[in-house]
Amino acid sequence: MIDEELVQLLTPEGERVQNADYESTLNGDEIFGLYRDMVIIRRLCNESTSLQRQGQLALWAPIQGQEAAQIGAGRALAPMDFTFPTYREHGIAWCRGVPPENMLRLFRAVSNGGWDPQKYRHSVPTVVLGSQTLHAVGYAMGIQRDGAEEAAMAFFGDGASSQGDVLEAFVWAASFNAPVVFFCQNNQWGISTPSSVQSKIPLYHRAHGFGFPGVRVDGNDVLAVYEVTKRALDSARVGGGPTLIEAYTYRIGAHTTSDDPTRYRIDAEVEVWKHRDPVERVKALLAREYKVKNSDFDDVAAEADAMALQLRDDVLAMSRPDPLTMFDNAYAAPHPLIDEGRRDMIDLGISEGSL
Amino acid sequence: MIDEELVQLLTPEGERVQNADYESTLNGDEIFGLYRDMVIIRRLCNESTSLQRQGQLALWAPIQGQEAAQIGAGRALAPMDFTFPTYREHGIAWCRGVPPENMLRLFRAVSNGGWDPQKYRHSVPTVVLGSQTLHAVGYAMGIQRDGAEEAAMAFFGDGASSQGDVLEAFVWAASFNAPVVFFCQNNQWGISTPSSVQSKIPLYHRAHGFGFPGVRVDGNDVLAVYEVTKRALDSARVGGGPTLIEAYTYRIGAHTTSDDPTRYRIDAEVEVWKHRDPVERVKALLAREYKVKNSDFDDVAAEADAMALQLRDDVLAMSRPDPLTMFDNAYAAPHPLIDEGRRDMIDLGISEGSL
Amino acid sequence: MATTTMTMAKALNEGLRKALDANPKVLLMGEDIGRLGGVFRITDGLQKDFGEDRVIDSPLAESAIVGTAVGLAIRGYRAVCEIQFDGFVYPAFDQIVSQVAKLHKRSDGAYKMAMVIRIPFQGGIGAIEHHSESPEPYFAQTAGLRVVSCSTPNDAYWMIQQSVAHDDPIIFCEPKSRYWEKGEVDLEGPPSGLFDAVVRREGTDVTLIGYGASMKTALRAAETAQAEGVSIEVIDARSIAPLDLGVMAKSVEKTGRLVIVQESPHTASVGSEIVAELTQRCFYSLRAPGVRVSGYHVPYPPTRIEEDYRPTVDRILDAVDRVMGFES
Amino acid sequence: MATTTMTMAKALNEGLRKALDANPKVLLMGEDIGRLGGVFRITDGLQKDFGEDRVIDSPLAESAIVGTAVGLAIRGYRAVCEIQFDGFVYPAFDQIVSQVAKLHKRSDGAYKMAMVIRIPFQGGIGAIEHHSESPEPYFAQTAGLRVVSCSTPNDAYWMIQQSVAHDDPIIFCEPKSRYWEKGEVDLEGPPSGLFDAVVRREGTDVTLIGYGASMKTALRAAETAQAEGVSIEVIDARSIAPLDLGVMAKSVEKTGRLVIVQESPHTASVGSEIVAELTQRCFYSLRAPGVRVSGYHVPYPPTRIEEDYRPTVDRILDAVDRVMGFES
Ligand SMILES: Cc1ncc(C[n+]2csc(CCOP(=O)(O)OP(=O)(O)O)c2C)c(N)n1
Ligand SMILES: Cc1ncc(C[n+]2csc(CCOP(=O)(O)OP(=O)(O)O)c2C)c(N)n1
Ligand SMILES: [Mg+2]
Ligand SMILES: [Mg+2]
Repeated sequence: MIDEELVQLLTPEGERVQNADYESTLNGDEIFGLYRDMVIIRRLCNESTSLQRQGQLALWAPIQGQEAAQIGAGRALAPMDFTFPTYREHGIAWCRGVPPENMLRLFRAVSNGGWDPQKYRHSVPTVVLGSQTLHAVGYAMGIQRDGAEEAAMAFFGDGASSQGDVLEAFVWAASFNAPVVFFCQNNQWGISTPSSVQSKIPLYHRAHGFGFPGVRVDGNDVLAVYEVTKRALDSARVGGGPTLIEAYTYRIGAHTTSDDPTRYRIDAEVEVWKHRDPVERVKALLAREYKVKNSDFDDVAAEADAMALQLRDDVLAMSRPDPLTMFDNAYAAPHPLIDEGRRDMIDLGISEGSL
Repeated sequence: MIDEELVQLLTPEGERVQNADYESTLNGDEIFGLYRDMVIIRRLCNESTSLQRQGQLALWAPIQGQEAAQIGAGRALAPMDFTFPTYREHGIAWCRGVPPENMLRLFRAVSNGGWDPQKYRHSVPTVVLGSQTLHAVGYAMGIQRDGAEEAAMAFFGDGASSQGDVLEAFVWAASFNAPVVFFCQNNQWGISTPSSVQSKIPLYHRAHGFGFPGVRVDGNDVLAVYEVTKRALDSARVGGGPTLIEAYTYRIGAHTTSDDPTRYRIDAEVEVWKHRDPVERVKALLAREYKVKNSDFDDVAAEADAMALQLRDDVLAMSRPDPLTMFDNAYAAPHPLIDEGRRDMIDLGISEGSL
Repeated sequence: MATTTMTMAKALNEGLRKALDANPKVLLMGEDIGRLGGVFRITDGLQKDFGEDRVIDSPLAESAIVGTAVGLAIRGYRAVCEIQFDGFVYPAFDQIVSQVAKLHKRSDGAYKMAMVIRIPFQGGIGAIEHHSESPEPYFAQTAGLRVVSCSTPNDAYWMIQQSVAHDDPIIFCEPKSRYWEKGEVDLEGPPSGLFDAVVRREGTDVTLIGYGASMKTALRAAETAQAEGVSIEVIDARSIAPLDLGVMAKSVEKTGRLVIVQESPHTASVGSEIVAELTQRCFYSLRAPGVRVSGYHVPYPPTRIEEDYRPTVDRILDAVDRVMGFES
Repeated sequence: MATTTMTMAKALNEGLRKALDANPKVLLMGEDIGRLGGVFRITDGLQKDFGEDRVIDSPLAESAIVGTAVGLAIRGYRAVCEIQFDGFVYPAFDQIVSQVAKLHKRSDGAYKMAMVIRIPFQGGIGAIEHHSESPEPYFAQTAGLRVVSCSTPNDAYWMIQQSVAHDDPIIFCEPKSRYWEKGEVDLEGPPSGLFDAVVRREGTDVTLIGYGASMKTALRAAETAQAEGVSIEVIDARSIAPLDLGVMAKSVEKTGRLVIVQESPHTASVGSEIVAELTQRCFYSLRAPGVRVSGYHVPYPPTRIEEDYRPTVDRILDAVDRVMGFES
């Protein structure tokens, strides 16, 4: 991990690194806050994996290994910013205040979304890879027209970086100097496809060819991710235009619970990355530099456990929606085929709902 | 035109320029050959514009100003290379040996193509911007699989450079190290849209972000275009991978005969570029350095006039196709709806053709 | 009734001007729509009057035009996207089908996907390939979208305003071959609801349904038929999805015969839908099966022969003969 | 007859293996199809046996998968493209509709667009959004394409080979919910032509037509109806475009009643086409209007309620009741 290009403020052992361009601005409490976020989101993620194994979720997309990338980015956001996630941004959703049970509605297959995106200023999950990057640019164009000091942020993966939509989003962001930050989590895999299939050179270089800054940050270093993201957002909000951030990290788990990564990658690679664990790294810093006590760490673990229990209860309580709800919100205004469908379903006795 | 980035071997006045990376390898006869090509293609283009004005063509897309870009690139190709044009590559088609009357079949609206693309190794015109760049990459993947020393070349404009397909073509070309050359004629306009809307920085930089070389060449300097293209093709053929060439030039005429450029650009700009005329530039060189006589230039002009007359005759002789031909080649194999359509048309007495 | 005469192009231009005036959140976006006023001049003068921030000359990428319109919609804007020609809407197909059509649902109603995607469609202008297509069946099939088409300047003027004001995403199909034809525009109020079919000519023997550029051909066919003693009722569908089947069924119940005219190929087309629905609703009234007069099942041909691809008066009359003579 | 039992997934895998063996110009291309064998393992083991040059793990971009397949076709290769799920085919829509479908015509026959675009389609696997769609109506509408679907392992094995050998581009729709169901495969010869519809069950009262995953539901409905005294003839369309209308019309002439089952919404669908065509061909035989049992006109719902979106045995039987009871 000795990489000239990589912005790093913390070694895998949790020791400070000096960087000419970035320095950490966070105090001990704030860093402890990031640690807490990461522990909680990891715990919730593991609970979700169990829930899936137990047949309570249709699918789960784990984020183990990417907690620093997501929490660092998520905490750098200001309340009025607006974020555009994929299906894997549970850490960002957490930072935006989305209730964990809302995040799981998609995976329990009771909703195609799950939360109120306007309320949390965090868009619905986007499954068609790359689409959301254009939404973020359009939203940012709206910010410009409103004269607001806000930014949009789009998340996507190394795999999605090959999609035309993402690249068109770069063209547009540059053309309109839009207040948008592109946050690419290069977790080195797109299902079974290594990121080297998408690009032979580091992905952040893409931005330069479109005329805006790109930066590669150690995605397992929450302090570095926080500072790099904050700088990019600050710049976007005051007319500095777009930035592409490549958070260089690793997907420790499977692509989703449907996936079997042993078919395409070797354990040794995973082991190497386990030693770069983002949570342990900041924990080591907190223990050494800020003398955080074991009991404080234990408290966080207990809090996370309690939340996981709560999540489990909430998930189990999510029942099958009334089939008639499929007609809700298909359109904003009345539509004859919606009325016809509702009538048909009631006539068939599928739902007892009324028109 | 003092641009550090621009490869130039000839000033607008036709004086030699030394370039550290490229030198001209052509002798006087060869340069005269390029001159002849440019004069002929300009003459044919002007004839086509007249034909359109006289109602003999549905449309025409002029290339005035871009002759050096097209002839330089077209003559750098080897016979076995395969080219993928837009609707404006008349100069390339000429170099590939496509008969001029074939080029006009599209514009007389008697064909959606016009020539046999396999025979001339020059693909059919592509109107949906950018699509052909992916075809070129796919073709290049075929070259690789055949183990052939050949290259594919894709042409597109500054406007098309914003299309997802073009950018995905860059991703793929880099990923497969495909023997393909991307040749972007930046004529500074996409209909009414200046190229600055597509990119704030020179377009050739795009390639760097995808991990392959990009080079900007003076598109009005046929010697420079020739050398830059030749180098890129040579490299591609022996496993050197893709190159993006940005030929920096100018569309002197209207976008097409349907367009009115006075609505969106100022005459002064056009005048500046008229002084950078690609034909005059090489003519000056030939006269000064190679002592080419006026009578030789006159001979070329006469030859071009004769070809223009021939083209006119050929176009006027192109008659309306039998409507039944619309069913030909819609499918390669028999299809019931094609049979039904043919039958219908014959029953209606629209065509006397037989089934 | 304050009426004035103008071309459909001008009517669209005036309608867009009214929409921009009425709501500061309305934006226009597309290739060459600003300085140039669009290749058909539909947005002529609007950038000058409303500024570059509201009438946006975009980079050249249709997926991005629609995809950024989605983001603008999330922010509360209403974008009217111009697709330069029918054949260039397909790069945006994914954004239209998977995002525009589905985000109101996916967000449980939190996002309004209020936007209009204007598409100059159908043939008849002697253009090169990809400039004469009829993509409306694709959008009609897609749940979450609405598809409308204007056939007169009056409808153009009002339907574009109604579409911009509507909260669902609307694919607005403009019959480009009719842009330069003039008609009366009533400036005082819309002629009908955005999703209403209207009877353009009353008749008793055959119901002839079409939309867009086909309406003129249909009306001409009706005139010719009249001379031959066949009375055709001509209906302008106006709304392609949803279809105003009530108006159509009422007519078929009266005439007992149905012909549909459209420029797209017939397979899985809007015409197929009309036949299927009206056969169900008017089974006992129909004296002959509904017949579709469509483009042939081939890529749009070179335009020297396009008039033999597009439904002609002759082909419509042939279909009328077939439904009239069916019982015999 | 040398038959063996296998799943549809295995049958496709074996069929592709045969195609790769038969012609060195055949290539497979798609996301995760190599090392992983595809998310459904349809290409399992093929990269190992045929190499990375013939079974290509592609970068993640569908437009490029199809667009480069076009270039490969021009060079004489035959690419079989895997689209990972139905909902991800739309980024490639432009290449499919404007290039794949039209290049044979545009090149006056000089280019063969021999390629297969494999799409695991329809719902029923409890997946998240975009993994359960039915995009076949879009492709059926498009002149220049052919669309087929297999519903049994035997058809899967043969139809994929026939498709690869065919000179026109083929959209190959695989009913993903049936991948793991077993059936007999006759290794000696294809059961029928690629574009033939087949009668899966004979009957006298109602003709029930479907394709893909709907066939199993249709056959179950026929069984249940039998118990209630209604005899249903079940037809597997197999070829969605072109439709084998001869086989269908023959059945409707016998039964006088028509029900179609499909998972797509009904507007401008394959079902609409079948109704429109058969109404025309069998007008005097039809004792009731053809009825479509389709997905509802909404974005595919969360899959906890997908079985109420997809046509069920109950909904089919309800439609059967309607056509049976129509005269009364
Ligand atoms: C347009 C599109 N094509 C294919 C897929 C199927 N798919 C889902 S996730 C995935 C890999 C994505 O990789 P990456 O972008 O690196 O994100 P990660 O899963 O690693 O977070 C693929 C191919 C999809 N969702 N959308
Ligand atoms: C996908 C697509 N969108 C829009 C168009 C309409 N159109 C034709 S040419 C053109 C401008 C192209 O500009 P550029 O790529 O610079 O090429 P040039 O015409 O300058 O040679 C546009 C917008 C098209 N042909 N294809
Ligand atoms: Mg990844
Ligand atoms: Mg240009």
